[in-house]
Amino acid sequence: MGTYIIRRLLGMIPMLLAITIFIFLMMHAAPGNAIESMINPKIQDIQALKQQLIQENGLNKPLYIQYVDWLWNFIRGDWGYSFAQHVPVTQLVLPALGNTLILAALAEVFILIIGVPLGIMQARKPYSTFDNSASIVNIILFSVPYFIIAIFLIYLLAIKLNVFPSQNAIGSGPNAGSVLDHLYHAFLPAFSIALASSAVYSRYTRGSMLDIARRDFTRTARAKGLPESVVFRKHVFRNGMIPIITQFGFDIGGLAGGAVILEGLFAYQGMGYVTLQAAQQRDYNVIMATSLIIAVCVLLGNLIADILYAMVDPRIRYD
Amino acid sequence: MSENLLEVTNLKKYFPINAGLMKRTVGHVKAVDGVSFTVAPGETLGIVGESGCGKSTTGRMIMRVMDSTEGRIIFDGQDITKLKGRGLRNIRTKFQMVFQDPYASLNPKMTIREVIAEPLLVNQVASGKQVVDRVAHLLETVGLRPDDMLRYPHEFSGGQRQRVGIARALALNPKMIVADEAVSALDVSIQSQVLNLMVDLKKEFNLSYIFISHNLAVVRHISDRVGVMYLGQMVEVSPKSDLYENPLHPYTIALLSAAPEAKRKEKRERIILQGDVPSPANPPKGCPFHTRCPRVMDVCRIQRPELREIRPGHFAACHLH
Amino acid sequence: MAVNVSVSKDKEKVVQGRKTKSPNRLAFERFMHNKLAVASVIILVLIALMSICAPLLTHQSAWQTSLLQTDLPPSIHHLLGTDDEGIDLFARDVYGGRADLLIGFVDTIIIMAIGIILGGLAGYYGGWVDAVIMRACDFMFNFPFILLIIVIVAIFNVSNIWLLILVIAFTSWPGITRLVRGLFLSIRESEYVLAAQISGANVWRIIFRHLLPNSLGPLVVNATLLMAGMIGAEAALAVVGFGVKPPSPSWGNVLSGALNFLTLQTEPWVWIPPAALITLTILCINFIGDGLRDAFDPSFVK
Amino acid sequence: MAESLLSIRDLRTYFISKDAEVRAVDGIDIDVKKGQIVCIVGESGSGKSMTSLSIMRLVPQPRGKIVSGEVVLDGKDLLTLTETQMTAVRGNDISMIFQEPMTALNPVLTIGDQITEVLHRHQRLSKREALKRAVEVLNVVGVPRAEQIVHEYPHQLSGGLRQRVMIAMAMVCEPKLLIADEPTTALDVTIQAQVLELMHKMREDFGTAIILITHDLGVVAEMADHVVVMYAGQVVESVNADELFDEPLHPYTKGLLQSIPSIDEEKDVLYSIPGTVPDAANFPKGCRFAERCPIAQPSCFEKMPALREVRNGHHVRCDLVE
Amino acid sequence: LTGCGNSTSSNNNSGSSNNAAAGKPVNGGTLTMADTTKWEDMFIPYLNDASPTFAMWELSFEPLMSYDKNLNLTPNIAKSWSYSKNKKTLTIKLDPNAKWSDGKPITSDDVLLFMNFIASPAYNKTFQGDYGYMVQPVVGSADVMSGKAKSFADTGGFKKISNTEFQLNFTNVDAAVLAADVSSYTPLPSHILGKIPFSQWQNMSFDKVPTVVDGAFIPKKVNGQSSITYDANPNYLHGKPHIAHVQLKYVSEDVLPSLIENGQIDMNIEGNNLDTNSFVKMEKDSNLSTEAQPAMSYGYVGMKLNESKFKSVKLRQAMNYAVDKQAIIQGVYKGLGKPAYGPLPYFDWAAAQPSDGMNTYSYNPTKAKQLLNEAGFTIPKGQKYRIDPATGKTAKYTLVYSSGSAEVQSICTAVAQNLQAVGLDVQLGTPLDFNVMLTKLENNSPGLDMFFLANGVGTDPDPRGTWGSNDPQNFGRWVNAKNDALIAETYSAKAFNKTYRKQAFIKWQLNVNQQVPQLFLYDRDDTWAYNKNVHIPASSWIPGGYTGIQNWWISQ
Ligand SMILES: Nc1ncnc2c1ncn2[C@@H]1O[C@H](COP(=O)(O)OP(=O)(O)OP(=O)(O)O)[C@@H](O)[C@H]1O
Ligand SMILES: Nc1ncnc2c1ncn2[C@@H]1O[C@H](COP(=O)(O)OP(=O)(O)OP(=O)(O)O)[C@@H](O)[C@H]1O
Ligand SMILES: [Mg+2]
Ligand SMILES: [Mg+2]
Repeated sequence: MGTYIIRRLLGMIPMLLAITIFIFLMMHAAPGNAIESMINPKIQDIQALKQQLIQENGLNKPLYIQYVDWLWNFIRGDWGYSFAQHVPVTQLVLPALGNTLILAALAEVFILIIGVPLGIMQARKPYSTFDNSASIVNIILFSVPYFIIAIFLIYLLAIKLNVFPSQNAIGSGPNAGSVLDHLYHAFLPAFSIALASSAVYSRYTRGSMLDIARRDFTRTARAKGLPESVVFRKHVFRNGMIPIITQFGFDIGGLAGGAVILEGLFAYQGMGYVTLQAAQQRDYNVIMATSLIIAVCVLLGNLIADILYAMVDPRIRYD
Repeated sequence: MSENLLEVTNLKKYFPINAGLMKRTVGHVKAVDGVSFTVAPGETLGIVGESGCGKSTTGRMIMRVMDSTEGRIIFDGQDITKLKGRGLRNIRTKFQMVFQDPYASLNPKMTIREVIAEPLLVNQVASGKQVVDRVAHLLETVGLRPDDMLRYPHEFSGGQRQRVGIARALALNPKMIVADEAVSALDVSIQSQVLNLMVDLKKEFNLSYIFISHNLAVVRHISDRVGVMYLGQMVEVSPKSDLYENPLHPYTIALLSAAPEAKRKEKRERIILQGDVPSPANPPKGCPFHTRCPRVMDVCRIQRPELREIRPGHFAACHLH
Repeated sequence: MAVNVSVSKDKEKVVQGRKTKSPNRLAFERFMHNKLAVASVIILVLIALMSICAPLLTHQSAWQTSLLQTDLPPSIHHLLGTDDEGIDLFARDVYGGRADLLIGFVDTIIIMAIGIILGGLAGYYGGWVDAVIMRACDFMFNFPFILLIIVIVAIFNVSNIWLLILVIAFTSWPGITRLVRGLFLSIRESEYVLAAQISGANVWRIIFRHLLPNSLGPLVVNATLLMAGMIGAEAALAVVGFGVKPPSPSWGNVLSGALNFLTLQTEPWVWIPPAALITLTILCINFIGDGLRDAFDPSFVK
Repeated sequence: MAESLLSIRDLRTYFISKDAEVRAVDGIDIDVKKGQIVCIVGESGSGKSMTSLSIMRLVPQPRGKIVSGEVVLDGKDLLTLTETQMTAVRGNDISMIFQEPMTALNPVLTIGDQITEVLHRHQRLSKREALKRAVEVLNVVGVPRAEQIVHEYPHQLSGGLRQRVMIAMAMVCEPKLLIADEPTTALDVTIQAQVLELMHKMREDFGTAIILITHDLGVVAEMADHVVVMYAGQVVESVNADELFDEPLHPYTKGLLQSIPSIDEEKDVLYSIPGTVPDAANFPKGCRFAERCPIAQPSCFEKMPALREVRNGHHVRCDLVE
Repeated sequence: LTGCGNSTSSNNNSGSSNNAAAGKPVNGGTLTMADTTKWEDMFIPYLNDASPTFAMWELSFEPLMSYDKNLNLTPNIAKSWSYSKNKKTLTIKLDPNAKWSDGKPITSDDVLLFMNFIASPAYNKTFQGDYGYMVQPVVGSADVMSGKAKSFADTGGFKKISNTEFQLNFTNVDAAVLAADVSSYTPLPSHILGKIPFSQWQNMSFDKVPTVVDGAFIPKKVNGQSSITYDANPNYLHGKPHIAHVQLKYVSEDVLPSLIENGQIDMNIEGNNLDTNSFVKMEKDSNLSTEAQPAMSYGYVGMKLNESKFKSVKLRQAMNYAVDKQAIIQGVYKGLGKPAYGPLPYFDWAAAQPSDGMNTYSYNPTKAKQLLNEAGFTIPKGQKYRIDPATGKTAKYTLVYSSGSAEVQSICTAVAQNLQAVGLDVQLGTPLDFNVMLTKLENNSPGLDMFFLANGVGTDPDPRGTWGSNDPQNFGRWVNAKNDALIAETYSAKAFNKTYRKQAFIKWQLNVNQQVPQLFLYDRDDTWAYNKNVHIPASSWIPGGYTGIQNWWISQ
């Protein structure tokens, strides 16, 4: 297990390098000089300032040196300066990362509470009226674009009933910034994500459970005289959860940047939101940092998925 | 010039095992470890052995769908061991294969005609109406109705499908057919139909077979000579009656005694081997069979016995002889 | 349609047509028995016809602004009123489907083509070809797809719908590629492929005659999922301003123009039609996908 | 004569769907005496597995249904029991082993877990005791290193060992009846010999009756006291094992025996039964074997023959047999 | 004025409602305002140039002088000021009552600190600061800006006379400098910030929660870019505000109107927070008060006058006639604005009126066509578009605008369609990101013949920076000697006389009005909507926004 994790971690390094090169080259290929997006055209004596900035930012050096410099600075924690927001990128991105992780975690909890149990309930009584109607609800929920669900939730819960905030990742008042406050603000976006994903997860869970319920070893368990509840809990459930748990790992990483639209709608200052804003303002340093962080999150998510997989499935663990 | 159709010399196939931090190759599965035999024109060589002993791998190397690690395969006087591309394509028409699973060996999305015509078309030996005629003829040859040719495999039973598979193998008039467990998946009543068909075809077209199976009775029925494999090695090769009546290798003896026979008359004295077949990834030193051999000697643990001709035409790899 | 096969003279001349349904034909018949799926096909066709024949349905322009006619409520003249640029909303809804269906359809085709070729090569050849293509897939998976589109659209200033389609395709190919590879990898092991190889068939014949037809079921099902996803993505991108460039009509654009809560409250005719059209289209495609899955995989019984 | 343990009467198990009714088991009668080994042979699809699953009342849902019949074990009809009562029978009075030892064991639970859960369920043993008992039984079935193996997972064992574990699991409550559905088909001959040997031993040690399902007449010859030959969902011949090989009566059984090649002697041409098994969704009206039967008469196609006792204990479903 | 908001509202409930009914201010309550663009949590004035950040710190910091309804200067922290004879020295006296919130008086040093900061290289280079021009006229500005000198006190630009009195020395005589620059100087608390190097200012905790301010409200708690809580400043120069707390929240433009309607937000803070459609709906809501005030900007379409295609004055005039500006105002801004025809907003004291001879260029396509014909732009038979006599080819122009605003989009579409209607082939270019577009204009990149922009107008009408032939923001590159001469007149020594200065402005405007280097579109209004419980005296509203927040109050 230990070597397994180490091997996976080492295996991530070339991928990380490839990601950094891709991000660097993409930004480099962006039309327009990076400097031009940095400086305010109202400043007098623009040319001198431009030259100075080019010098300071090493933009006259060969490309690979620029890349190495950028990477080295990034590793050291110097992620550059946001020219649109006028703050160091770290100040912008790190809180956003925190917010996004809270959102992702909460969303996953909701999925665990809503989607997975629903799928399990469906699988317990497949082809029953309950199962069929749940399947229809799922496919509808799955077909409504998730931002429409989100808008509906904002309208209902934030504007009409005013029970949850519709905007921002933290509130005001004495408790602002506390854990509870964070969760309170993450509630609606997380719930929106969860509603849309739950449809997927319950379909997935149901399918996985039904698949396991057809397996030989389930039949063996029944032949041993175990009551249906035990058969389900101990045999079907345990095996059926393996792909779900793995998917969970993937999603934890994916949510880091995957909820762009929702973060935008909820003005939730997460990674997606910051990236979106930076994209609108062509704030290259921020885009580079967020893209890289998000890619790393996804990589780590995959790692988590693999580890979870190895943990629940002895066939992998004893490899 | 030899008069053999096929000569296999010291054939080996090692599959690398990758493990550890950097997924380096830490060892090899010695699936086939130095196998030699010959097949004469019109002869059937049966290969028996337990699961995982390397029968299929041998068959696939002969069919050149898998590269060998070492050794030589000479077919019809031509060394095909390293043949590639066009040369391989040309020679391939002369040896064909029949597969185990009658359900998996026919493309479910193709009609029977397309299945059988495929070798004809890709080798451009026939075209247009010729193809249809040839397919119809082949279907008749294997005992199916020619007007079945527009039907799809899913409409046929296992035995019928196996006949289609045989028709496909016959399409190019091959000299040799490798049949890998060709009847194992069939029910007994169907199995005999297919076996009879294969025997008939062999006579009709003067075919050579390499008949791979784990069923000793079936191999005895169809083969002229039989080879017994154990853990990647050929432990005994002999004309069949000699092998079945006077087996030399302890493994063959055990195998024959373990095989249940559909008769109640005399209860034979059975030799029940202890333990499992060792893993080909980590085969025992010396004789591969020494871990389970009831007559193991000290030399067996050290030295690997060579396949030697003990009696005329009867080869065995055992220190006892 | 039945092929007349003449066999040697004295045999029966015409092949019996009775039992010659191909597996695809059987799947099609099973599909046609699925009422929900068939209804979805009809609705989808109607929606497509609606946007293709838009000029027949309305003589209003979907582009021409008219600043003296902004934000009108529905009337006989403007069936769904006008938007804040004075463009007829009915016309925008009707024409808007063109962009969505175009993106959904063309992107699905492009992505399927990329997926089949790359996934096919990876699945067929294995080895380093597979390794390279799969690493590329893994690589792309590190960037959430909507986010990557947004970043690319923003920094390269993509404003043309065809370029947008390419960007979407560029970011979305790995899923299908992986799927195709997986399918091919498992089918490649099957004995009929081995038989074809032994017969001397070359790569392309094996891919197109054996591997592809036998992956058809999952591929078609996933193509529908993909298409639904693309239409959803168009709307999502429009909401954050990175979709089809306005004033080109698209459902996403019409909807994003109405994403203001006063409008949502007071002017349902602005947002309900595009939202309903998007949802209905995706729903139909998903039902069709479900139907196709059941049709191609009859063991998956209801 | 030993007393009767299980008696199946007119058991019918169908798969019912919208457009078809597959009669997998179509009115079979089987008797098993205490300590007896009854072999069920027949071609693929003849309903062997469905018979065994029907006895266990584990017919695949949602389409499989036991339509009629009775399965009387020790005087009580299993088909009338409630589901809870039935779970008390499974694994305790009757247990079962399956063909594929690879897939029949749960990959994520240890061997120990899987054996002890039977003990826990039926004998209310504590964890510690159950584990001890599991090790004991594993030793009995000849599993080496049993103390370690209880902590290992199925994928760490070889096929033969897994099947031994399956047998241990089935025997751990010392059931009256063991149903083995092709327990050796997936195994090599040498391993098969070991497992068959083991099943003999089980019968000796525990006095367990065994229903052994197979399509290999060799295994039948090796194991059976009594043989039931099935064809297309029906019993076509039911006879004492010695008599089966000496004097088969049903044309199908005869054909079957003649079509097997032998290790001991050489036959030039094998006998073969022409044609194939009829479709279970679409059985013909008369005798189901008539189409393939070498001695079929026109009447055979019209009327379904009944299973008759032709000699003492020898039942045949053929009107042409004297 | 005693007690804090809480006790007032709970103890004197009846009293306060009486007061409210009588329209008398009550103390206490919280005003929740919202912005729809995020601010940077940087409370140091001018450290960041984004308007939401300005809105945020303007609650807490005061400039030396303020303005009245007609944009005339009024005293604020500066109590009085006077010029020397040679008009090169300005002496300013600070209000001795002006105090920081910690009770310390506001001193000349606080003003100097601001000047040094605004000129420092750290500000201009590290922060890409934007307001160095404010101190440029002061003696020694070049030295301070380049880092050669540390302080204007050392260069002779600034002379401290006492704690409440100082002199500024200017390099040139300039009539605009007081209103355009000096009036905006915003004293910084030197007793707090004085010892900290400028380069560290943006990293200080001070800017997260500044403790010492001189404005009406003291920021108390900052929750990143989500919300800020302020308390009333008891030491505020104009008296402690009635409102006890202000809360500023960020919400997205889409939800703001709904949140104001259902009372979760009391008021928008910036005049461009509300989209026009919502505003029009909110005007009808009886629970809300609304306010529209002219914005300090006007919208125009610029032309690349350095290119030959726009050389013809008649062409430019024709364009101004051809566009239906009233329709744009009605359609896009629902009537909230006025058509523009000159460079200064109509409400400015210096704005030239039609009575002064300004041509309003009201919509007249016939006139436009006639002018085009006169200028030689003729339509070939059967064609839609005219031929440019200078090139002999179709008169074809690309109009570019910045992405992200549906309103700008509509306006440009309308302009293009209007111009096409008189035979000019104007096509919309790809919308560009605002900064990208500015950069392109800056660099005179090809491909944008015409461009839509909104031009901000200062509280002082000084046209420099935008209108001079070499000014950086003269994006159209309009070079006109007469114009330059007329501009110079507006800040000449004589222009210290306000009447003279106004006349100079009118002459300048008439020239611009005749030459029409731009296609003037509109002066639009900024809009606010607020809860009926919030009472804002009418006198608080001035062009561009509000003042006197200390006089506002909230009824329960
Ligand atoms: N592609 C492969 N990679 C690694 N190992 C392989 C591969 N193919 C076969 N092997 C191993 O080689 C050995 C021989 O396999 P082979 O299929 O030849 O056996 P076999 O005698 O045909 O067995 P069976 O009777 O089960 O078909 C086995 O241990 C198998 O696991
Ligand atoms: N889940 C199912 N749905 C529909 N029909 C089924 C199902 N399972 C089995 N059948 C049908 O029931 C019949 C009897 O099947 P059964 O599994 O009992 O055969 P078997 O004798 O055990 O064959 P084998 O030797 O292949 O195991 C067959 O015709 C089969 O097609
Ligand atoms: Mg094999
Ligand atoms: Mg079975």
